[in-house]
Amino acid sequence: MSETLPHEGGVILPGGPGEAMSVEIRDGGLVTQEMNLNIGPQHPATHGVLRVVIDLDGEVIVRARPVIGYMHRGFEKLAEARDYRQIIALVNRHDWLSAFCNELGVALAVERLMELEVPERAQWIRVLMSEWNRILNHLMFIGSFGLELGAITPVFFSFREREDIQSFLESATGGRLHFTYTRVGGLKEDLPAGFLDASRQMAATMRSRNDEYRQLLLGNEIFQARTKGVGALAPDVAVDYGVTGPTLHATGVAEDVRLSEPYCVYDELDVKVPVRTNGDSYDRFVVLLDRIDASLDLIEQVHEGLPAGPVNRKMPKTVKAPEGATYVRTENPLGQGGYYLVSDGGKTPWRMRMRTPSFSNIQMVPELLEGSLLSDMIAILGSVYFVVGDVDR
Amino acid sequence: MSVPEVVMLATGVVGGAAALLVVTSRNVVHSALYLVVALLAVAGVFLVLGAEFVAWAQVLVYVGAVVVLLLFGLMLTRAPIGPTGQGNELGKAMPLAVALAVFAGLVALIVTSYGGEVIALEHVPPAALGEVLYVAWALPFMTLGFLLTLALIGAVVIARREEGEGPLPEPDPDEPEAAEASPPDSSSWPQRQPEPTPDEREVSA
Amino acid sequence: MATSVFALEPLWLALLLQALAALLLFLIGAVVVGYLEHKVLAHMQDRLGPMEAIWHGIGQLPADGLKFLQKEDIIPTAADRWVFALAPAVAVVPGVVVIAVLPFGPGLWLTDLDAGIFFALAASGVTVLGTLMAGWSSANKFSLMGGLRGAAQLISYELPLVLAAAAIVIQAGTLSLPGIVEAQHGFTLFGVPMIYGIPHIIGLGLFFVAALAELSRPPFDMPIADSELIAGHMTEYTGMRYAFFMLSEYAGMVILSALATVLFLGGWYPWPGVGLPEGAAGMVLGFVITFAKILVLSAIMVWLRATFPRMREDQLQRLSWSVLIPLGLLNIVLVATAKVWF
Amino acid sequence: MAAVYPLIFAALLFSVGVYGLLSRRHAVLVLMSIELMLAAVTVNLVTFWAIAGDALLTGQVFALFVMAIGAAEIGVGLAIIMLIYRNRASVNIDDADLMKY
Repeated sequence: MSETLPHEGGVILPGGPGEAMSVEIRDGGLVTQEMNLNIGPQHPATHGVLRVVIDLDGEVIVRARPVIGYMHRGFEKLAEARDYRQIIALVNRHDWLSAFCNELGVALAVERLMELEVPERAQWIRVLMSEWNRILNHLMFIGSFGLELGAITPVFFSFREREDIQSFLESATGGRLHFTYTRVGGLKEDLPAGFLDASRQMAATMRSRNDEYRQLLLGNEIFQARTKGVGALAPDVAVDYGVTGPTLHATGVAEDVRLSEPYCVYDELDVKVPVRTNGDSYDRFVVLLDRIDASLDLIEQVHEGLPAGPVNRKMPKTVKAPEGATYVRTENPLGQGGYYLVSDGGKTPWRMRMRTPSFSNIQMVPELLEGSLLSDMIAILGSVYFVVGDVDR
Repeated sequence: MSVPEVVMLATGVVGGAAALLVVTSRNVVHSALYLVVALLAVAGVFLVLGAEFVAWAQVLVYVGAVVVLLLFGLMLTRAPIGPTGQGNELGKAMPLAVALAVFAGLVALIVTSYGGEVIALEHVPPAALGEVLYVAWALPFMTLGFLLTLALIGAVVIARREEGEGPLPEPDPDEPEAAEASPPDSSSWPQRQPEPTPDEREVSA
Repeated sequence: MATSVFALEPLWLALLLQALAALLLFLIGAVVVGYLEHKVLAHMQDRLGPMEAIWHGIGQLPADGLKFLQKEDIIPTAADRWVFALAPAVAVVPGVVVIAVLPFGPGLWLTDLDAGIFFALAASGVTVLGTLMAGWSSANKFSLMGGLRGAAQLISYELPLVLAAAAIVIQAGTLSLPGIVEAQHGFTLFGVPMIYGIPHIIGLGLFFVAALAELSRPPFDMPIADSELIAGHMTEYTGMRYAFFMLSEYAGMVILSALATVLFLGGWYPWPGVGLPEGAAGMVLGFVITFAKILVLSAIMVWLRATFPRMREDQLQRLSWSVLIPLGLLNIVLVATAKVWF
Repeated sequence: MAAVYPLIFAALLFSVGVYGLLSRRHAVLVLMSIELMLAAVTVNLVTFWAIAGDALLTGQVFALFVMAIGAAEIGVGLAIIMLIYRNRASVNIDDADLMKY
């Protein structure tokens, strides 16, 4: 029972033509004035082209709807026209911050269909690269989260580390962002001389730098006031929405593919999954920092246990997966990535379906936003880690 | 004409024009902005008359606070701030006649009573004003402070929407979302729903 | 009334010179503090900042100014043209006016008002009108919210600012800014010459925090929070009009730092009780000392920007009304008691 | 300086305030008109003080008092307008007539 009185000739009203604010009269003379606001697709806080349509009452968000698809590039369809080697170069582009983990997922899926045995050394190096990629990814989000809260310094520190890590990863892979280092049946080539030393050194540096980030932000009164209790996610809600990765771990659920369904050599390593219990922005951020430490532990274990040997199998000129279907889960930096690969025996997949963590994480956002303040929205969006390319694919 | 008279005339003309625009402008926000000019002109008149402290007080209280509050209220209520607001009809003959009569009467009175009066301008330093204000006028001054406090409390009480009081949204079966909407409060910055108490914050830390 | 170096005849010449000098000081102060922000922020963040424009990038801000001049002046179709165009001027003018009463050295002020500090605080409060006008007239929701936040913030932080200044006025017994400096020069704490900032440490803290909020500097930069409201009231502005807002922000830093210098740090004297030489040498030295103090305070503001995240709107209001204002009132009671006692 | 200038200025402000009060129906505009009239009163107070030259500075002190009362009035007035607006979706003072019947 509500009638809307549009503004008489509301020309100058904020919102522009056709979007003039309306006054709503319900029974009992209720008046609510809600402001409809588009956050994005071109907004500095949405890293990319996510659009969130919110209805504001004062500064309180009444309704929030994420609108996705601005960055849809049709990767799943593209994959049907690429052979298995080309797909590797394709998939590390949908989530540009977890390039290696994505390509690893595809390679694992193809290898499982072909029932290939990958050389031991390649498996270990894959773990090493995955973990470095995870750290790269988390550094990005640590920096940008501070930036969104108005702390402009952390991002410069985290990008300094990203540069260093990318530099020595480049020596092995030839790429800084899109590594394209995995091949079906192994790796592109073995690690170059001096790589392990650089990796060891960087791991030590990174460990001390990680403490620096903690000091820079966690102890800050304002940072705590802005993040503690903000956007608290309940574990059951998180599970219902299929939220994975650091966002899930912050709620207290320790589901991690590296433990529950180990791939590569994760079953031989001591994988630690940092878990917090409150599920708020603060915990999500702390989990990120803790995960960097956990990744560094894994990297050091790889440094110790890396076996010698070949990193590649001899592969036929045309890679053809036998007819069938498989689904491979990997623990990507942002959560669980999955590849459902259906092959009709040809040299391209018949269908390749991706399950991307960002997509599931973003679905849950309205749940957190409704009833929160506009300023908190930034703290929430910045700590529900997603990459827009990974959402839209 | 002496310098004070020129300044006086200039501020008077500007202030009078601005005041006219305040009541005739079709846009309420423009009215408020013209009010700024009119009040600044009043401050200018005070300066010419030698009441320096009163002039700065006028700027601080009216321009810095009252008009900002007015504009804030205009924008916050999202009342018609466009050019066509409700109840902005103009051109009624009656108010004009009354106002003109008042003006004519006052001018006639002023000219007959003070036509030849000349003000000997003197500058009163704020210190002198302070001395009388805190000695001779101490009691009225304190009473005024009390009044201001009361007004502040009264304004807060009036504008505040208490829990359960006032127009709550009727649960609408067609619109389940409407029922969930918490009572909006646009006058003060509302608390978020799951606001943890300080104790809870401690625990979660 | 104290004399000024600009006490010239005829009157119009003196007024013109004063206006020009105020404008010049305004621009120089804004540019110097702007450069300081570029460089200090850069070095705190492990980078160099502007390096190309002349030596160590000192020509960067004038170059930016030239660039702003060439930019197209865009006024949105739905905007309220006059208010939109006037808003940057309204934001800038109070700053220029306040510069006129600030003492930058012995005798180095454009005019010495009896109610100098009162005037400075009153005039700097007008700046918010520019914010509100810009926010409302831009026909942009982000701008409107920025304007509203700015107004709410100013209304609540004007009070602690004035309360902190009032305590000093009680201590010094004068509203005149040069008068406060001179009174401070003769101030002793248990026989030791002391700047007001040390016994009035509460007032200094209050003044500094409230000044940050008045200027919308981090951590109180919600009105222009780039990650929330794009740039708040400045979202729709381009070119010179945008530059005006930036100028008024940097000049605001100069003004409030200068006020804090006068009120708490002893003005142009290196330390109370330590005099300056007579004549031109004293003037130059006094100017250098004042400006050094201003730059130190501005650098602290920049430092805070590099360190703190942004507060939330409700936290800001709570801080003002339930911490700063009671503290300010308590401070006045303490100062008045001490003043009567000793 | 002739005393009529500020007095006529005050008379002008007051009449304009009267006109606004009577002709406009927007509640905030009515408040603004009242502010104009109060400003006229303060101008008068200060002018008469300047004419009479009172040792207690009565005119100036009363001008300050009027200012404080004006500020209090705006605070309470705006609060009432907000409440009316929230309940009736209108800032037209003719709509706030519930007590009349």
